[in-house]
Amino acid sequence: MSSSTPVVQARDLCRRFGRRWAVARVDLDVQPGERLLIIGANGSGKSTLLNMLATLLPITRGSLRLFGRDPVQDRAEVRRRLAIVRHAHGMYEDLSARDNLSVRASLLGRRIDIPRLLEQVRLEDRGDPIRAYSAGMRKRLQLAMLQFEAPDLAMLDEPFSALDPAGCADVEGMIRALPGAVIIVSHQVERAGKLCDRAILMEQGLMRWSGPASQAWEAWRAVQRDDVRTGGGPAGATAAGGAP
Amino acid sequence: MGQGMIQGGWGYVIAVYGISWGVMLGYAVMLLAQARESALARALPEASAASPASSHKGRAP
Amino acid sequence: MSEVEVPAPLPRPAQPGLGSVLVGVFGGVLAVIRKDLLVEWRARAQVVALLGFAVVVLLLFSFAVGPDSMALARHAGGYLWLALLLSSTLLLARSMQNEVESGALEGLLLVPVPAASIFYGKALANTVLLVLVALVALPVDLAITGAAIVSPGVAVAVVVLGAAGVAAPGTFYAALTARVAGRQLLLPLLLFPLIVPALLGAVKATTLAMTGDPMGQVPSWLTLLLAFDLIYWSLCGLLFEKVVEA
Amino acid sequence: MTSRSYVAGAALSAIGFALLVVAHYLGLFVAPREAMMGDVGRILYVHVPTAWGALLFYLGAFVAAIGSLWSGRRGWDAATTAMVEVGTVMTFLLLVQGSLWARPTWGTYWTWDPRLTTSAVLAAAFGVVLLLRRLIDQPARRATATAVATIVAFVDVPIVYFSVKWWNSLHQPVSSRQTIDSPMMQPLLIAAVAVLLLGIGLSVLRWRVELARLLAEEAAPDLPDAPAPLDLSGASGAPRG
Repeated sequence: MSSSTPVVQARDLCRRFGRRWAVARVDLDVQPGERLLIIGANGSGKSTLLNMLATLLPITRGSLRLFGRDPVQDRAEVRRRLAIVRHAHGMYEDLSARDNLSVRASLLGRRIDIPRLLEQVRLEDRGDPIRAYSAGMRKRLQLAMLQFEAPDLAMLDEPFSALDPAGCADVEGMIRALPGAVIIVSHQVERAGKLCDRAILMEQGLMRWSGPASQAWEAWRAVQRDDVRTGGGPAGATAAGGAP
Repeated sequence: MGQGMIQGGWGYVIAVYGISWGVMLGYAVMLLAQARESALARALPEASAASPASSHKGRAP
Repeated sequence: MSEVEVPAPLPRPAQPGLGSVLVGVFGGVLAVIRKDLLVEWRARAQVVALLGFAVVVLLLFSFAVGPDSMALARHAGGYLWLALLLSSTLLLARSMQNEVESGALEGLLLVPVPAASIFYGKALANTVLLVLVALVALPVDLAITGAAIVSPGVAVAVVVLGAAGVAAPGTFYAALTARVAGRQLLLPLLLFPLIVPALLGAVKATTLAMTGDPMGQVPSWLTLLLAFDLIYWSLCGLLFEKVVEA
Repeated sequence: MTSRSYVAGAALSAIGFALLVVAHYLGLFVAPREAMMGDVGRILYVHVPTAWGALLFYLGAFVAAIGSLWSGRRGWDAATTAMVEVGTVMTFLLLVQGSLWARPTWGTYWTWDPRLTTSAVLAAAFGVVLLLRRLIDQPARRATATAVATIVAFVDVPIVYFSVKWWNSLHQPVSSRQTIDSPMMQPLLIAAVAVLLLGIGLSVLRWRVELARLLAEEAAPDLPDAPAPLDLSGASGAPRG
């Protein structure tokens, strides 16, 4: 497989829930090793977009290729190469950190140095079920798994939510250490922007802006100002944008 | 079960036919009404919440 | 629909042979069984509660029927399987709830384990747990009703085949209803009519294992159970992917 | 605006009802008394076709469910629902008719006759499919759930029948087969054709209703317009305007 094949190639990506377009007309390319930040208000379609890229949500129309493959036909192959970290952490509440890691490893069919990994994320002395863990500990555990899986495409939905500053610093370090392409959805525009090369801004399901991550904060401010001026909504935005 | 023919029992026969006809006719009338209603809703999209659905008509088998 | 410029088609990975596919499916099944049983072991207080539930149901049956020991002994097989059936819905729903609770099911779908392996792993783990419930409930049933097992071999076969007969469609329907409102009610509603044949076969064979089988009817009931198991273990395994990917 | 399916459904149902009138007239007033059952035997002319119809429409639902699962099209989904519902209405009728037949014949409203028991199990198994459908609001998930539950329930039909038959045969001899004379055959066959046409007509109407419901629920709103490019020039300075 050539290394220049884009990790994500989305054209006119759309997803409808009932009568509402949660994501519409998204064109997106992500290159291998690239780090992309997705920002936007609540309900702007960020998480829906991420779930579609993670093959967890079927697309309504448009086309999507991951690693140059069709995510439906080559589902197993595509899924082997991607991983997603979400608020729903995908672990078993009744199992300890160690158990969860060993279960994960056996499902992946790979060997894993559990003690070393646990030490890395400072969970080596916690043998109790993760039901009792704090948000920060769960996040560290999720990222430990992500590091172990070392996917070609890692997706993180709100990696900094419910974390204290120390936890945020931990997570930042772990995201930096990820080897493949990374897509982050976050409200913490400045913090996440420092980790990324490029950013896109979602508004009401549409990709409103795309550019270098260093300008994400300005875009975020601009779109809010735009909304205030025009009364919000993409229709209003179109009218306003037509006259420079 | 006796040896000979069961005598009478018309009451049961009438009940069976009555219930069967009643249910079938009732069901048919209900469906006709609903089908009519949906036909009207399609003819007047603004009357119901449905926007033009005819583009999907070709999907029927 | 817009045209997408797609890079030249990549060489497809070499088609894996049937052997390696089977190994992959089998390995996945083992990993899923191991995971499910580990979760149950770590939460064993809940398993104990489930065993207690089965025992309480048995006690209630005997209270409801009254002290007529003849009637109790005659229906001992029926009580056992009704107790197992009632416990099974709790067990099945919980096993699927563990997956849905924290998005673990999505995590499971993203690992390279085929959906069929997930089904067979979970169904086998549920079979094991149901057999465990039966192992606890059977002695209690015998003690309460005064019945006795005259052919242990038949009893073992019935318990295993019957548990498998409940577990396969049960796991399937638990997955189908896992994200539906009112699933606590829907699961038994869907499951109970379906497994009437398995219930009939299991109750009959259990009763014959208790009273003896002078007319040689046991083989036909075990055959019925086996046929039921084979049909539903294959059918549900086939359809499971559709259910979890929907 | 009346569509073709509406006309076809209504016409088929009407023809079915008309034929049923003929069949039942022959059955009630022309055909001779049954040798054992007497006049009660006339229940056969409505009961037997209903049983055939129920099974046939469950078979149809099974086929449609496979189509729905295979293609993911909502037309098949609606067809599955329609035929499950028509089959279930017939099965409930079957249960009532069977009980009313059993009372004068066997002296009880309920007996563990394989056919009666099987229809009870079927009514429950397929009735729940309709319930399940109401409880899921995501269209794709609902279609899948309907289809797989229908398939799984249909596969159960022969197993239930044979298991109950077995179970029963060990208690009591199977009721002797009734021989059907040719003058009785005629109304029976007419009634069978009538029930078939009626069922198809009702299924078409129900299919139409369901499809309209699905389309209304999912009627695609227009895609939102492409957004205007965002102007960052004023971002660092004071807001314009």
